[in-house]
Parts: sequence; structure tokens; C-alpha cells
Amino acid sequence: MSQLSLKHLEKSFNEARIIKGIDLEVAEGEFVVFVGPSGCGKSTLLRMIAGLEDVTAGEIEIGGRVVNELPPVQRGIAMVFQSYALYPHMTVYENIAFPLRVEKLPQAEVDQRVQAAAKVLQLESRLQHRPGQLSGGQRQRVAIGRAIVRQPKIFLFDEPLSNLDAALRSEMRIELMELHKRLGSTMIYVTHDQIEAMTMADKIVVLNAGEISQVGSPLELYHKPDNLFVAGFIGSPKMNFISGKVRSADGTTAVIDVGSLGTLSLPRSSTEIAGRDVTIGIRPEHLALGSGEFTLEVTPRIVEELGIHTVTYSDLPAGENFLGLFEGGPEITEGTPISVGFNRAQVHLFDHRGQAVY
Amino acid sequence: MSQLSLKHLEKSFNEARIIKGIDLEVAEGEFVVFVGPSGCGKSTLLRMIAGLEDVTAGEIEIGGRVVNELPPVQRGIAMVFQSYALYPHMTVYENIAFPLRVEKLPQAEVDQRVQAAAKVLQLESRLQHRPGQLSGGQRQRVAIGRAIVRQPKIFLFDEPLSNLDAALRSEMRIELMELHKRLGSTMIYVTHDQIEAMTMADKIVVLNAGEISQVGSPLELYHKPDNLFVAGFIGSPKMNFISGKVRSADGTTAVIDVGSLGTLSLPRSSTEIAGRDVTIGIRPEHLALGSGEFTLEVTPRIVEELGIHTVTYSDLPAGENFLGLFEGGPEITEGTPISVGFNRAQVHLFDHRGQAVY
Amino acid sequence: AQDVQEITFINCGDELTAGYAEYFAEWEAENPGFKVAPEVVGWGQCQDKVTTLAAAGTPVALAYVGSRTLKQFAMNDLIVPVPMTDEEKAEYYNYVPDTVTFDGTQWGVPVAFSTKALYWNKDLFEEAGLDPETPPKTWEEKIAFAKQITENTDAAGYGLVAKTFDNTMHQFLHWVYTNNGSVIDAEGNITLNSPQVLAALEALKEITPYSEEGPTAYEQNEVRAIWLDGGVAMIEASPGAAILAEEAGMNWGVADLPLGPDAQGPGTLLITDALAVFKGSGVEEQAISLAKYITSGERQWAAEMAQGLTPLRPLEPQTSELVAEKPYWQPFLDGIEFGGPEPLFTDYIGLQNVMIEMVQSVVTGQAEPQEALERAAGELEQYK
Amino acid sequence: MTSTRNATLFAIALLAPAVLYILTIVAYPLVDTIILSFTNASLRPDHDFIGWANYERIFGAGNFTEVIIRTFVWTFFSVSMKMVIGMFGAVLLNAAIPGQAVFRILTMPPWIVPMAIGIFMWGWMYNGQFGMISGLLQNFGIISKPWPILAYGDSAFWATIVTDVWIGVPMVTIYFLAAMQSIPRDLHEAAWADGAGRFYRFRRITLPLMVPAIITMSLLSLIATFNSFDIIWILTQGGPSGQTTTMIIDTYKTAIGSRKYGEGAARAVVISLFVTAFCIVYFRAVRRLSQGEAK
Amino acid sequence: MIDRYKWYEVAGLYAGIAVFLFFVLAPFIEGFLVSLKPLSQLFSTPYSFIPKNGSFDAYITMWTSVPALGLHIFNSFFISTVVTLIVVAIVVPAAYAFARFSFSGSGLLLGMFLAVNMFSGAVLLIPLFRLMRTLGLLNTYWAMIVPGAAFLIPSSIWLLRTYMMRIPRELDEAAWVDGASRFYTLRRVILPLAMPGIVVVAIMTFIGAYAQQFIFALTFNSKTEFMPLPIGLFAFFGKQEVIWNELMAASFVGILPVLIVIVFLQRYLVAGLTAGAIKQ
Ligand SMILES: Nc1ncnc2c1ncn2[C@@H]1O[C@H](COP(=O)(O)OP(=O)(O)OP(=O)(O)O)[C@@H](O)[C@H]1O
Ligand SMILES: Nc1ncnc2c1ncn2[C@@H]1O[C@H](COP(=O)(O)OP(=O)(O)OP(=O)(O)O)[C@@H](O)[C@H]1O
Ligand SMILES: [Mg+2]
Ligand SMILES: [Mg+2]
Repeated sequence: MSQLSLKHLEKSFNEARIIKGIDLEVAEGEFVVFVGPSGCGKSTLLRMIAGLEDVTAGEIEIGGRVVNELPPVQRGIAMVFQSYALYPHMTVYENIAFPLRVEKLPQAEVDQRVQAAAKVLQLESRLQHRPGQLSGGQRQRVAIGRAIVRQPKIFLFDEPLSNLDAALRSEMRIELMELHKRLGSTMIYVTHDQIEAMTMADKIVVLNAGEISQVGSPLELYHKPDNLFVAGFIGSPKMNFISGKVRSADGTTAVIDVGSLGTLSLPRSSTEIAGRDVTIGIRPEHLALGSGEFTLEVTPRIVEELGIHTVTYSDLPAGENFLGLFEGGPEITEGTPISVGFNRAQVHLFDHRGQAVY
Repeated sequence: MSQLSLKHLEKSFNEARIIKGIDLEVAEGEFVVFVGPSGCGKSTLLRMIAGLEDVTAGEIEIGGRVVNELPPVQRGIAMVFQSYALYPHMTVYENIAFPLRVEKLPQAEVDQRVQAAAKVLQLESRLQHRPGQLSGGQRQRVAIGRAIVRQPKIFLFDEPLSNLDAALRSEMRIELMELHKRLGSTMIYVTHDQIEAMTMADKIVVLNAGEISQVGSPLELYHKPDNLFVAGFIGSPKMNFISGKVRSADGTTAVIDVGSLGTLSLPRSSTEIAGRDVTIGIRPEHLALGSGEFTLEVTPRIVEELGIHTVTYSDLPAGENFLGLFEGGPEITEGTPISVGFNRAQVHLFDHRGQAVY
Repeated sequence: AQDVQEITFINCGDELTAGYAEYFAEWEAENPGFKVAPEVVGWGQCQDKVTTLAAAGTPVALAYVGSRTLKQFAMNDLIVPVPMTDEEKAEYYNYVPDTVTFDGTQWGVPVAFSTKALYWNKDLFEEAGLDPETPPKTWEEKIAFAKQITENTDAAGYGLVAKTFDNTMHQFLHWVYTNNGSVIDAEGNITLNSPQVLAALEALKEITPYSEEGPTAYEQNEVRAIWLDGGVAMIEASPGAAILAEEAGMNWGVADLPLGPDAQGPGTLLITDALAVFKGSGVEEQAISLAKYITSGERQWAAEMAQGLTPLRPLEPQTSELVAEKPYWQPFLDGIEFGGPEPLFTDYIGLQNVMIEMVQSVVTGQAEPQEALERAAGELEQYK
Repeated sequence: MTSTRNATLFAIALLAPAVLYILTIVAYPLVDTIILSFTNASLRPDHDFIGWANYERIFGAGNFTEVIIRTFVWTFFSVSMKMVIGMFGAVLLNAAIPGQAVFRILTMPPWIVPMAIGIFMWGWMYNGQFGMISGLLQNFGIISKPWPILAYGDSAFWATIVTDVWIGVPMVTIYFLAAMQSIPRDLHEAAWADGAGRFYRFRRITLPLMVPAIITMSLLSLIATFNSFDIIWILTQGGPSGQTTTMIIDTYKTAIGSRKYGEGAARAVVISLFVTAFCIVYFRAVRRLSQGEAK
Repeated sequence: MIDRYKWYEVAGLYAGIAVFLFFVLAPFIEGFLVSLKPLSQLFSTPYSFIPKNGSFDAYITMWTSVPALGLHIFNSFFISTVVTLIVVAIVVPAAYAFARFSFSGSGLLLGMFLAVNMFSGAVLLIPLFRLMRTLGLLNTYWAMIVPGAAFLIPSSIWLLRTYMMRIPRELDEAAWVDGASRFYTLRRVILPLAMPGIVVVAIMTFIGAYAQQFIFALTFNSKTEFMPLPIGLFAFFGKQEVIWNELMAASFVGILPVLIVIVFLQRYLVAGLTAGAIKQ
């Protein structure tokens, strides 16, 4: 049975519908990541689950019980705020200890737990500082500390690592994942970091303008996005989209006219798409220098060398952006045409409504 | 001649030395990125350049003129604050228009510039909202908007994109880069995002505990880190470090004993390292499945499949973490040993003080 | 224990009136079972406090009040009458009993008396070319002297009081009572609009240019201070000014208030305070007894001398001795003969406002005397 | 937050002491007063109900409109001057220069000194013969003869306002100072970095962010000023020729001084209604203004 | 850096402060000069700013003119302290309720509180007197404390509410999520953050009770030993003469204790509010 379930959840601020009917099941111990564009309602949804926002319509169930009216602590959740919400008048120590003080734990236990959290978060030397004297990342870590000293059934994290550098961020990521394993608590985690989403999630929920676009495991979303939005949102750099028109679709193969790039035939069972406008998608990392089942020639406008790989930006004849990602640092120069190839199996197809066609 | 130069810059808060003597030259039109661990002093340094913090010692020169005592506006800078610093009582429109109002530009011009900025930042529909009604990412974009409507000589950005999702973030990244090209202004940019640092920077400044660890182009830092700190900090996932001892170093080849992994001979001209403890470093992405010039067998503890690539976490016999990054989604399972190889040319060597040896 | 009943007594001032402590003890000895409980309240708040206590239904037994308020208390049934025998009345100076009389009976026991006379600064007279030893005897002289002084010295001739304070009416009444005028008669008719009062207003108007700058800003103490400082030559004030003038080492004189054309003899305003006995304290009898006890001839005299007040009774030989010792007392006693009381109105504040308004409108030139007088007389009707 | 019912219960619990206290100590006498306003209560222990007679009399009185207008003008100038000077003081005392701790304390005395004493001191100042203002002006040769400020309608009117302002300024200043201190520093820094000078920042940032504080203070000042009695009473008693007579002075003179409690109560009720109406209008105006500013 | 001033700005600031303080203190200068002059020479022309033969005699003689002056100062202090304690205890929760919970009728209730302030004590005096008598509080300290506090509560609630509304709501929310009861949140989070506001309100209350509440003391108390300072000062008013110099001297001495209290509290007045609390 699912531990947390959202049923037709809605939220309006005055007239504006921000959350437009969300249904979601979260199993106990699951690590769920919410992703979605800025302003799509992630924080709002999290705050509703926490019990900080009133529910406009629908139900929130935790452990089979409708909790719409319960205060946060009775829902057994802990939350890290996007804005940190540190108590400016307390030291870091007391900020972290706050939930334990509330529970009236003995000082020895408080101390032990706070020290442990501080160690994990590399805040030992800052325990006696006030939030006002901390850097942005330090503040964020204090906020995390305050959540982890409690051991709630459900953790809610609102972009908890957004102010950390890559090294600390990946350390913290590992820490959080180990925490997750150790405690077995359910975690709901908002992030806009692809790596966090992909590596930490058991299940990613992609939100778009207050609605769920797709729910699935990271690789499901990566490999089989349900729609254009998810395809474009998951994966970085973004998937290349090229518009085309279906010449024919006989139930096994669809033949697509992709303008000046020629024709593409893909194995698809749908016949409905025949004659309609479609979009094909290819991830930049699925392109290879040289040739493949399909080959095209592009002229990189920009070449970004990242060391680990190289990203090229080109324009297709029809004007679309076309990115390529190649391992390491191959010899590519801006303005010199290159041949890139890709394989049929790596091509995504979306119908005129943006739904994936497999 | 350099447009901005920092000379022995120091900053202390009360007793604590936060910035410990920074020397840096920034040429006109350069895009400089500051990276470094949380709390290392990036924001402080930026604020000093902006003229928001007093200089404890040293000099800041802009255009050849010492500006230690000048207020921000006379330094010709615009800044995006890490804390956004939006005016809560003004609409998004007025927040963005603020610097133009200060300059007393005519309304038509203000409107045109604000609308242009709003378009770039995808804020058109939010122009009449107050900051309190915006999501975290929207707020951040407003803060950027406020900086870009002015066309200062130097832009200072303090983690301007940290609250955006990947898609928007890469769009914004491109926008900022184009802005940079268009305006030709100097930009100083704090980030903890590797991709931002690598793609945007002409020059990356790696800060560590208030000191510069290394300055260089992105690929220089990636390929030739000066020291252990930079090697570990640049690149994600982090470089693998394995400790060893130099058997012999004859001025052409150094033979290094890497414990249970055997011996490694690298072409190095240094003789000083003979007999000393050293650390060798190999980037996870430089490992290949199968064999290479050196081959070792590891058993992945964790396998992270990110779609675009797969990351494995293993333990070396001596206990060190050992990561591998492999393109796409090869067949690797947790607990099953794999063979990985790497080439001599991709091995980094650091002496006992952590300095790179080439 | 024995039941001792308290007689609460509010004594205005900053301390218990001199001698009262002993008188209380003596009286208590004569009236076993009763004890006097005095409370001293500053002058500024005394009247309000007494009134509030009465209005709230917890009156004090005995209190100092301005005699002018007796009518209001009486009409509201808050105090009991304290009739005087003809003998008692006769002991007092002329008109003193009138200050506490209304509807044919007395409503309080007079306890303090104040009369005014004209003080002049001899040095200023001399400087202006006047005979320093000759004070003005008539309004005409007063105005002429004032003019001469104003024109020939740095000082002003006359200290005119016209601030929005009760004393402005008092000072105007000096003019009224030195010209045989009145405000209200025994039948309760408003008699303000008379040739005598009109003459007073006109004289006031005439002397204004020879008074200090901005008389509407000054009340009596302030004008007195100006006089003491040599800023004005003549003022009308109580005996207290004499002591201050001595202290300041001035060259001064005091004389009867100058007289108007219709005067029958020296006059002044007679102000008294009285001890009122409040209804409902349960010890009204004893309060009356106490009031009369402490204001009897000799005791009253002692208290008056201690406070520098005009005596209520022409007690002999004390009065002669006083005048012999301090000749400046003479004019203060002279005026009593043709003096007049503060007019008794039900709404005393109303009266005061109307009179002040009238004086100010004339002094500031906003209204002609006749016009101001008619308006005031009309408005007074509602406060009778 | 959720569980609105709980929240309401908690709010009620928090408010209970205040409500109970005010109910017993103030509301009960207040109701008493309102009842009294329909009676002919005076010094006499008993009284009769006389309906609206008191109210009719108040509005029937000849100079009532004049007094109302004067009261509004007086109040308006006094409150605005308090706000302006208080803001001026707060800005000065907020500047990071040495000595502020002392200056802040030196701001307080008018507030601490018993009101009557403060007014007496002003009475001294205004005295034409011996006071500081006239005296200094004469010493410096600006005027040639004494200037008794309270003698003339106009100058007395302004003098009473100045004294009222003087008494009110310390509280306003200190409150504004506290409000100013709570504006996040980075907002100023951001504006400064954009080239906004002190004055501009004050106008565009400090002032709008202090709108709640300004509303609060002006509302409280409004009430206090409207009911300000002692100052005028001690300095001029409403004179000369009634030119400083405000509603409360008028009320006092014609009703409380004369101990007509019924009429006095009616006047108090009328004044309160006026203040209330004024407050509401004012409140709306300020809110609209502050919203306008932000657009 | 932002706090750095050019020399002329500093000069301007000090000049501004000088003007401001002169306005605030001028009457005290006048009063002080009065307190130094012998009574007989109080009124003299031409005006001289510096007293000619000033002395501090009044500061000594006042203790004998009004022997209970010290007691009056103590009473004022005592009454004000108790009033302040009561007001703060009542106002803090109420202001919090108004600042954070928007239950139905909260606006109305707040308005009603304010309405209370519109009736000045004078008109309520008689009914209040009856009430005090019923409660048996006449002629005790409580006669001054109880009504004194009542008339200071409404405006204090309003002031503190405004202040508390500036504390970020997220801080409450964070505590709320961490399981803190609303009361605990009030005590541990809101109270410390609202401290500057509370101190302002406490100072206002204290001063209000110390210096301004004259009428209750006068009417509801007859015992000299309970009389507060404002009443005590009126003892310097004789029937004919006001002992101006001693009155002024006593006023200055009387406000000293409050000034001392404020010296100690002044640092709270300037405590920054939410530095570092949140990003926005
Ligand atoms: N109190 C409010 N009143 C009106 N609109 C609001 C309010 N709070 C949030 N919104 C709007 O609701 C939308 C969702 O906001 P939310 O903070 O949930 O976004 P988000 O998904 O967390 O974004 P981000 O990734 O930028 O933090 C935004 O468009 C925002 O403008
Ligand atoms: N006002 C201050 N008083 C004392 N210490 C301070 C103050 N401001 C910053 N610090 C300390 O200075 C150090 C550098 O802070 P800074 O904000 O520059 O870090 P940062 O590099 O920007 O970190 P982040 O990436 O987390 O934003 C931190 O350790 C911080 O605690
Ligand atoms: Mg958010
Ligand atoms: Mg920072």
C-alpha cells in the first residue's frame, strides 16, 4: 500500500490555479523527485504535503489517513525550505537542535545528534555562528541539518543543494542517499539538477504548469519520455527536435519527411499519424561523429569543450537548433562542417499533440 | 592592459581572515568565473569588487584607477546578488526598471529595455507581480533582469542561475553568453555549476579558503590542474585519487608503486619526487571498460544509470573510492567485477604537498 | 473598639493651611467620636477633584471650593446650606457674605478673601516725567499716565490682562466695579449692557495701545512679572505683589483702583473661597461645626496672615495694627466698600468664556465695545 | 496553515487576556458613557433620558462647524509635521556615525517629561517678554519689540501645533528608527550598486517599505492629536478669541468644565465618530497611495 | 562601504542632528536655565541665554519644599514597571494573534481596540471611578495601575502587530513543521525576533505610565504615599506662586530614572531584525 497518496489535489491562489489536479502514489521508503520548470508549482505541492498550504480541493493521505486538516508534525514530515527559513537569532547549533528541543530530548542526546549532523554537513566549525554570518551554501546545510536530526517518516526537500558547489553537492547527494537507505524514510525531493534527479530518484515526477507530465523511473523518462515536454526536460543538453510530416504509416513502419534532411523510416505500429505533422527527437549524446544509420552534415556554430565531452551547436536548414555531444575532446572547430550519424533505435517520435509514438 | 586588477586583496571580518591576499588580472571583455567550495569567500570577493565591502588590505584597480574608495556606481559595475535583493514593494517591472529609473531614462526607453529583458528571461507574464508571489527561479531571473538592463562595464553575478531547472538554465546560459558577446562587457561570475564554469568562462579562478588555487582556461584546469585541490574540484564526477610512493624518478620516467594495484611508470622529468609519497589521479571518464595501458579490476558498489552515461562506485583495496564513468548504459551490475583500463597520458601525478608534477 | 467617624476634608494648596492641624485637634477634643481626615490637593486640581468625588457619589464631607461654584453645587443638590445668623454676617466685611449667598441663603463658609489694588512703578513714573508719588485716581488719569509712560520710556504704561484665563474676567470686573456697574442683579437679571459697563469697555479699548505688546498672551502672574521687571508701570494685583516687589528691591507704590466717571467710591472685585459641606457624607452637622470652628475670627485671621490674604473680617485691633505695620494693606481694604462679588451663575465657565471673549474682541480690535457688549449680554442669558 | 479551527482557537486564547481586560476596564465605562450621552446627567446624582437632545444641541451650536474645521486643520498639520520631523530624525539617527547612542537617548526627553511640565516649558519659550524665542530674536536684532507668540490667533495656533509636534516627535522618531533598522541591508546595497543615491534610496526603498510603520504611527498620532487637550488648555485655553479652540477644548469648556456630563458624553461620542471616520478615510487613502507608488 | 560618508555628508548629518536635537531640547534648555535662576530673578529682561547668577540651589531646596519627592519618583517607577509588565504580558500574545492569524472578525476586533483609544480618559472618568470603587481598588497602587494599563494596551497591540508582521512567515512555518507548538514558536522564535519591537512598546508603555498618566492618579488615589511624580510635581504650584525653579529642577531629576532605563535598553532598539533569515 502506498504511504502517501495525493488525490485530485488542487491549489489556487486567489483566482490563479497553480496546482491543477494531481494524483500520485508514493510507496513507503521510496525516493521521489519532483522536477519541472521554474514556477510550475513544485514548492507549492511540497508545502501542501507538509501541511503549510491549505488544500483547495482533493485529498492528501498519509498512511491511509486523510491528513488535509492535520498539522505538519502529526503528518510525520520534516521539511527543508527553499528559502532556508533559519532562525536568525539562534546559533547554527540551536537552529539544528530546534526540533530536538521541541521534543524535549535530553541535552546529551541533542548534542550527540547535532554533532553528528554537523559532521555530515561539514558545519562543525560554524556551530557557534549565527545564520547572518554564513555563506549561502552554509545556510542551506544548516537547513538540511535541521531536517535530518529528526527522523521523520517523510522528508520533504525543496532544492536543498542548489547553493552548493559540485564537489560538496555530490558528497551531500551521497550522504542523503545513504541517509535514505539507513533510515528507510520516504523522501520527496524537489530539484532542478538533472544529475540529482537521475541518480537519487526511485521515481521522478515531472511537473508542468501544475500538472503531472509523466511519472517514472529515471531511465524510463530518459529512454521513453511520454511526451515532448518530458523529452525536452529530461536530459542535458536538451534533446534535438526536428519537425517532419508522416508520409505513410502502415502499422509497422512510419515514413517521415524531415524536410531538407530527407526521409526517415521508423518502425512504428501507429497508423493514426499518417499524413500528420510530427516531431522527431534525437538526444545530442546519441549522435556519433562520422556516419550511422542516418547521417547528416552540420556546421557547428559554437563548440563547447568541457573536457569530459564536447558540445556543438549548429543550425539545421529549417532553422532548428541542433546540438551534438561527443566524448572527450575531438577535433571540431567552429564553422567547419562535420558529419554526424545516429541510429534508428535512438530516434523518438511525437505526434502533433506532442505525445510519444512508439 | 587589464581592466580589473586585484592586488594582494585581503578581507577580515573581525578576527577572521576570509580573503587572504588575492592577485588577479581581468582583461576587458573577459568572462571570468569564480568557483570554489561553499564558504571559500566567492561572494565576499565579489562584494569587494562591487564596492559593497570595505577592503581590509590591498588594492582594486578598474581601468588603471584604484577604486578602493569609490562607490559601486562609479566603478561601472552591475551586480546580481546571491540573495536576489529584490524590492518587495515593487512589481517585477519596477524591480527591473529600477536602475533605469535611477538614471532617469525616458519612460519609452525604460519600457523598451525592460520588455526586452523580460522577454529574454521569460518573465513577460509576471511583470505586474510582486516578488512575494514568485517562485524561487522567477525571483532569480528578476534579479538578473535588473543587472542586464543597465549596460555596465563589468557585470558581477553571484550564482545567478542556481535556482533554475536544467532546461531554463542552459537557455539562460546561452543568453548570458550572447549578452556577453553583444555587449563586450567584462563578466565576473560565481557559480558552483561545473557546466557553467566550463562553458562560459574564458578564465576560471579556483578559490580555496580565501586564496587562489589556480587560474586558467577551463580546459587548462581540466587537463592540467596545478594541484590536488583543483584536480578534485574541477570535473564531475570527481577525479579518482590513489596514493602511491615513488620508487624511482630519473628525470624522464617516474616509477610509482600504487600498492596492491601494482606499479605505474609515467614520463616525468622531476627527480625531486624520488622516494616520496605521491598521489595519482585518474578522471572517471577516462576509464574505459575492458583494458588499456593499465588495467585494473574493480567491483562496483553502486551503479548509477543516468541515461547519457553510467557511473560506477567501487572501493579500491586500500579503501579509496574509485569511480568510473562510461558512455551510455553498458551492462554493469552492482557487485559484479569489471575490468577498466586507462592510458598513461591521462594519469595526473601530485607530489606530497599536493602540487602537480608534469 | 469605639466607632470613630471620619470627616474627610479636602484642603487645597501644597500643604495643610497653617494652624489647621492644631484646630483640628482642638475641635476633635470637643467633639469626641469624630476625626478629621484632611487631604491636601494642589490648587490646579483641587476643584476638579472635589467635583468628581461629589459627582461619583462619594463626596468629601468638607472642602475648599471657589465661592463662584456654590450656586452650581447647590442647584445640583450636592451641598447643604450653611445659613449665617445676622450676627455672623455682620462680623464680615461688607459684601463678603454675598459671595456665598444665593436664593437668600448661604451655601458655604468664607475661608479666603482676595481684593486688588493698583501698583505703580515710581521710577518709571519719574522717567516719564510724572510725579512718582502721585498715582492715577481716575480712569482718565490712568489712561493719560499710561500714554505718557509708553511714549517717554521703554516700558509700557499699563499691564493689561487679556489671556484666555479666568483672571481676564476678574480684571475686567475691576473696571466694572470701579464704575458702579454690575453683571447680574439680585433678581437674576443680566445687567451687563449698561452705560457703566460700556464706559469700562471703552476705557479698556483706550488703554490697550499703552499696554504691553500682545495682552492676549498674558495672565495676571505674567503681567506682574513684567511689572516687577520694569516692563510696565501700572498693574492691578493682590497684596502678594507687594512682597515680591520688596524682594525685587523696586521703588513702588500701591493705591486704590482708579475710579470711573460713575463711581460712588473706591471699589474692587471681591473673590472668596468657601468651605462647602457636601450632602451625603453622613457627618454634615459636624462638618458645619468644623467649618465654622476653623474660620472663627481669630483663627481665620491667623490663617490669613500666614498666607498673605485679605482679611475677611474687620477684626480690631488686628486690622489697625496690620495697616500700621504694613501700610500697603490700606488700598486692599478700601476697595471692599463699593466692591462687587464674582457674579454667581449656574454655569460659571459659560460666564467666564463670554466675558473673556468680550474683552479679547475689544482688545484685539475685532469688535467695537458696544457691539461686543450687546453680544455678551445676550449670550449670558443661557448661563444664569 | 491548515486546521483553521485550531488556529482560531489558539488566536482566541492569545487574545483572551487583552479582550477581557479591555472589556472590564474600558468597554464597560465606555458603554456607560454612551448611555450617558442620551441623558441630561450633570452634577446632580439622578438624571433623565432626553433622547437625542444633547446631540441636537451640539450640532445646533453656532460655531460648531468652525471648530470642526479648525480641529481638522490643527490635527492635519500636527500629524504631518510629526511624521515629517520624525522621519527626518529617524534618518539622521540611523546614519552610521559616532555618537548615535547618545543622540538617540537625547531624543527622548520630551516624551518622558510629564506632559504638563513640557508644556509649561514651551509656555516659557513663547513668552514675549522673558521667553527664549522672542528673547533670542531680539538679541540677534531680528525683531525690535517683544513678540508674545500666544497673543495672536495665527501665531498661537502654530505655537500649539509646534508644542504638540514636539511632544509627539520622540515616539515617532524612535518607532521609525526601529522600522528603518529592519529593512534588509541587501536591498540598499543592491540599489546603491545600481547608482541610487541616499536620497533616491530613501524615496524608493526606505519610504515604501516603511509604509506600514507610517500608517501605524500616523493613525496613533491622529487619535492622540485629535484628543490633545493639555497643550492648548495650558498654553491658551483655546484663545485668543477662540482661535485655538479645537473640538476637545470646546467640549471641555462647554460641557465638562460646566459639569454637564450628558452633553460631555455626547460630545465624546461625536468626536470618536469623527476620528473613526477620519481614520478610515485616511487609512484608505494611504493604502491607495502606497499601492500607487509601487506601480 | 555603503555606510561611508563624505566629510560634507558627515558635517551635514551632524548639523541635521544638531538642529533636530535643538528642537527637541530647546524647551529643556529653557527649563534648565529656569531651574538655575533664583525665583526673584526668573523674570528679567533683556533675555540672556546664559543665566547671570545661576546656582543649583533649587536642586537642594526642592527636597525640602516637597519632602515626598523621592517617594513620588519611586512610586512612578514602581507603577510604571508593573504597568509595563502587565501590558507586555497581555500585548505580546494579542499582537501575535493579530499578526499571524486571520480569523473572521480579526479586523473588526482590532478596530475596536483602536476605538478604545479614541475616548480620552477624561470622559470616562466618572464611570471608571465607579468601577474602581466597585472593585475596591481606590487608594491603592492598583487604582493607578489597572486603568493605566488598560489605556495603553490598544495602541501597543497595534504597534507590535505591525512589527511582527515583518517577521518572515516561513520562520513560523519551519517551527511548525518541526513540531513546535504554536506557543513554543511564539516563545522561542517570534519573541526573540520581535524583541526590538517589544522593547519599543515596553518603553512607550513605561513612559506613558511614568509621565503621562496624571488624571487617574489624581482621581482614584488620595494617599500621598502612593502618589506618582506628575502629581508630586504639582505640589510646586502654590495658590499664588509657582516655584518655577524647583519645579523645573524636580522635573529634571524626575526624568533621570527613565533615561537611565533607556540607556540600558537602547541597544535593543537598534538590533537588526531578520539579517540572514532568508534568501528573499
Ligand atoms: N502566494 C502566492 N500568491 C500568488 N501566486 C503564487 C503564490 N505563491 C506562488 N505563486 C505562484 O505559483 C506558481 C508556483 O510557485 P512555486 O513556488 O510552487 O514554483 P516552483 O515550482 O517551486 O518554482 P521554482 O523552481 O522556481 O522554485 C508560481 O508561478 C508563483 O508565481
Ligand atoms: N558578516 C560576516 N561576519 C563573519 N563572517 C562572515 C561574514 N560574512 C561572511 N562570513 C564568512 O566568510 C566566509 C565566506 O563567505 P562567502 O559568502 O563569501 O562564501 P561563498 O564562497 O560565497 O560561499 P557560498 O558558495 O556558500 O555562497 C564564510 O565562511 C562566512 O561564514
Ligand atoms: Mg520552488
Ligand atoms: Mg556566496
